[in-house]
Amino acid sequence: MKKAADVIIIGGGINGCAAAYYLAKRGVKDVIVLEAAKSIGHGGSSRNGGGVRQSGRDPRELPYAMYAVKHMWPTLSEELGVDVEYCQAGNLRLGKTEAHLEKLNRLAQNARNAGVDVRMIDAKEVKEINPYLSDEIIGASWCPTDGHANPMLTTLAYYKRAVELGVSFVKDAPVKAIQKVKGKARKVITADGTVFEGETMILAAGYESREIARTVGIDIPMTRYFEEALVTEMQPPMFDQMLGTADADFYGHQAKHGSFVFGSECGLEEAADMPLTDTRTSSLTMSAGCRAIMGYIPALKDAKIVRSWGGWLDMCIDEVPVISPVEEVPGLILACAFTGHGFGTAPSVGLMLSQMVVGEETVVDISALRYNRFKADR
Amino acid sequence: MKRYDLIVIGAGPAGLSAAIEAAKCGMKPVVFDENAKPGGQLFKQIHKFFGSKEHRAKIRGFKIGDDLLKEAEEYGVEVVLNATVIGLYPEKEVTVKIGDEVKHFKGDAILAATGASENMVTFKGWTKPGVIGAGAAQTMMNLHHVMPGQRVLMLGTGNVGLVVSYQLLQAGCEVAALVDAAPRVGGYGVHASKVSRCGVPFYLSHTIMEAEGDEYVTGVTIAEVDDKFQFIPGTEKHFDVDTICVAVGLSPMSQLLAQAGCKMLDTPGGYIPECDEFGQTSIDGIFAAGDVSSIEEASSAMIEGRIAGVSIAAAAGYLTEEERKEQCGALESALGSLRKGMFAPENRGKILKETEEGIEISTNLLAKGYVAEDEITRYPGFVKKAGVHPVMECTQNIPCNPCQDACPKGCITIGENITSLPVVDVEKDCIGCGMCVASCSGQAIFLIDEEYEEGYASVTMPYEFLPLPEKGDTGTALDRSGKEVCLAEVVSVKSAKAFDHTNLLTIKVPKDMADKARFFQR
Amino acid sequence: MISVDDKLKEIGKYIPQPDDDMLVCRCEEVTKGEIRQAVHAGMFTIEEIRRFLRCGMGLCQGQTCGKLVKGIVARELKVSPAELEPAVSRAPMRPMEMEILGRDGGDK
Amino acid sequence: MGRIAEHPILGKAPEKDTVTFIFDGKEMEGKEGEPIAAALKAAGVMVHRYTKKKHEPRGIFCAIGRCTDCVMIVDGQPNVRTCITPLKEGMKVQTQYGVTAKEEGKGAGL
Repeated sequence: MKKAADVIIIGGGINGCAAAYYLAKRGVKDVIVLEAAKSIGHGGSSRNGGGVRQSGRDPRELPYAMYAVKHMWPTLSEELGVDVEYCQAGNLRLGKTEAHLEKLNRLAQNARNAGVDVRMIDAKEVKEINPYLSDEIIGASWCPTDGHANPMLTTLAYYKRAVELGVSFVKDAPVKAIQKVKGKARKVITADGTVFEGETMILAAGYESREIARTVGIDIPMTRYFEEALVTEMQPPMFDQMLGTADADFYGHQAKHGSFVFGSECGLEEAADMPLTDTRTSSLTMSAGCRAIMGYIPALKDAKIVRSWGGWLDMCIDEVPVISPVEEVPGLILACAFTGHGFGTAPSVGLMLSQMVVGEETVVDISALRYNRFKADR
Repeated sequence: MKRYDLIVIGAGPAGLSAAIEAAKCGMKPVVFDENAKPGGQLFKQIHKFFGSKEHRAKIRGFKIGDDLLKEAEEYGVEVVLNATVIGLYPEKEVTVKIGDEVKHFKGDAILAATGASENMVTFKGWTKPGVIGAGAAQTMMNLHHVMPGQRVLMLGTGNVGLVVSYQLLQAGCEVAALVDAAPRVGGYGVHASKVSRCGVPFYLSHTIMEAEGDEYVTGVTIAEVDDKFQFIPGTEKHFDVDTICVAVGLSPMSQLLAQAGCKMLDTPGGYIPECDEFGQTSIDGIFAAGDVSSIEEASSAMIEGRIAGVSIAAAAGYLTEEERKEQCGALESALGSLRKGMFAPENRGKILKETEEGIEISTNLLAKGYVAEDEITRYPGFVKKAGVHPVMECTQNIPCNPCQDACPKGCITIGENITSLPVVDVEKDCIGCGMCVASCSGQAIFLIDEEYEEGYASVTMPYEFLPLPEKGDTGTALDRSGKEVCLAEVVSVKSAKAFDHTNLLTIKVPKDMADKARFFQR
Repeated sequence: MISVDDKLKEIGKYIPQPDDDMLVCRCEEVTKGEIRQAVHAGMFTIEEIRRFLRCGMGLCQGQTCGKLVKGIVARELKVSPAELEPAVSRAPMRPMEMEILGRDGGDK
Repeated sequence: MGRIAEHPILGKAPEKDTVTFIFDGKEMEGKEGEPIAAALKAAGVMVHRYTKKKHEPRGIFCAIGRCTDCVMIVDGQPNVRTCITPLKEGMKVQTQYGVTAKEEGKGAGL
């Protein structure tokens, strides 16, 4: 097994796999990706709603979210040789109250300021776009260039292509520590004591990144949060838009094969304290989720749920990720704390990580996501 | 949240037995089952069970089911039907779909007795309508009174394949062949023999090449396989059938336990929870019993269930440790005796050469489904004497002994060891009552009278088909392989309540056919 | 620790077999050949295989094909099926209408 | 295939009311409360649905609600497991194509 490389990527999720792929694509093929689980993309990368959106995002994220939608997603299936089921059919963010609309309007304004086409529409127009939605919806924000894709396929497609290009992956290799050699991050030590060495390392291990970063004296202010989702049986094609709400009590879409995937919550998630490896769903969420879904799409009441799943989010204190080299630890690049919305931006994040490794300027400016932004604010 | 001291999931033999034992100790268990009827697979089992009295031997499965339900009612066990458990959570909470809503219940103890599901094999055309599980055939014919097909090929010669083949014949279907990729019959020899003598050919070391038909099955081609299970060209055989039944084993349905986070073991017998001797999984208070913890016969599942019920009651303080030990001890010895013999768990996969008595095992039985004429004479149940007497074609050590109690004259002995082959005492006088014939769950006992008439012998056989022949009917006698051997005349048909639907059919055949004729065909 | 490089080298190249077109997952209509090819693309776990191909993700949730898929993957990886973790079990155990699930009677 | 009027062990089939249902537009008879699949089997219907990807026919397979191969459109509702759904008078049962009925897909009771 290869144990030394130019680049060590800690975390075989979508960001780690995408970074590996873009590195290999540009010729940096001496790369090792270490994945803690036996399966690639076993964390949030396989456990998310598949949204590829710009609307509703923090202004600091918009440039690279837009870059991915404009320049990367449309050709990704072709590029990776796997249909990642990208569907650019718009995002409806639904509101049922005036307060909802106010919030949506604010987010829409943010997006427009950054140049994204997001506008507020009334109930009538909502129904024209999606006739299945509830009459209780009084308005929505509408971003026609948003969409969705299949997160499991996208992650595994990046992985498959990176393998084909010569990247070395090691699964079942949970990293315990990073060690500096002569002032520079150099060694990566796994739970069983195996030492991997690299010139540069990318830490993209979700919430687990926090413990690993601490071993070189870096603390990323993030918490973890458990979220669940429901999957329905295959349904006839109904609509293509990605749906969300002002309340964030519900999001989802119909996947290409016909199943609907909906995020769902029961309201007790804040208290979830299981180990990170425990992704079992709770006894309450499925029912709560179904009620929320039917509240927005009553027509789905007879659709059957075939599966529920859960996963952990790495929630940053300021709700946007940390994507940057760390000055105090030369050789270390952080890519974590995606706060539950890292899937849609993974192509551009992966690309920019590859640029950071070779010291190239990133395609868009993401200096607002630097690690050194965290300061006492009172 | 409503809390029970015991929630049992699955009202099959294990689940009901556990709930009954727990209730006997003063607990108030509830049993949830997703089906409209309780009893699990028991109500599809129309054959007589093996074992001894304590295992309810020679009683048909569905009657045991009836009795179990009565017992459950007697002890006040609450059985909720059409109640699908959709989730099992670590805090011993279950979510159950009852009617049109979901309910949550907690139990101080939970017992998963969720049973097993059928394994499958792939072959060309295996998804075509007409390819069904053997369990599906049983469900259709024995529960819903609908024939699964007109002409059926059975894949698999384990007990399920053998028993279901016989049941298909009883339902009026034709069984074209029994096929198994293994070189030996997997199930009890007596089950194989009763199918074989009806004229169903066995093809061992054969498997299905293709299920044919455009919209649904209209035929099947099988072929011989070598010891690496590869088809041998030129050995193809075609059968016109409308149904292919697949009976290639069962797997524990342990998904609920896995969901709850119980430590699971991946064994050759399936994905099972790791359990202690009382059936408790790695999660305190969550138990498993029956097929979900290891695939066995229903008789074992019932005892396992009782052990779990007693253990749960003891853990909850309804029994002292001494009482538990006493009750479990008796149950464990009953379970132990069922796990003896050639088909015992420790003998799985082994090729045995001789019986416990040191008698060479019939190779013909394993290769073709019936004991050859020159082999049968070496077993202690095969005797010759003047006048009517039993001939017992029981050649394997299986845990079963009702025959020795059935004979009012003490002609038959099995002895202390329940798996011993029956011995016929020629000194004792057989009165030809036929109780032994009807008592044999393997339908392996015949009454022979070689001096029935000048030049003729009579052969009395168990007969469980319709229409029942009548005295005076003439037809053909078939030998153990199902081959026609001579003309035969029905001289007596006896039915009695004590026989429990096993009719005693006596035919008259030429004297030299006394050791050959084993079935009657009109 | 599983080195994907080493394992791919060990199992060799994907070689087509005559029965590669055999359906294995009846619900999602996934063939043996698709499963075998996925293994050679680096999908070594049942989870990866099903995320990539959807086998076991359909209406029956792998109740029929689970063991079959495991057997094929194990053979391709040259390991015993027991070495492969089965797919995770998740509620609901049976497909269930949203309207019914939503009508959560709690403990009443 | 036919029904088993009298069985050597189970005796006569229990008396049940005959009900009429519609299968793909044709009137058919079955027994009240028996699984839809049993009524279809007794009437000789083998194909319950055609699959979505490969358009292959499927019918009864496990008969106990596990495998979901026997699903059909029942009273407008797709993916109904016919082997465990009791037959009722006047039910409308349709062959399922993918997840819809043949008449162009309106789908999930919409």
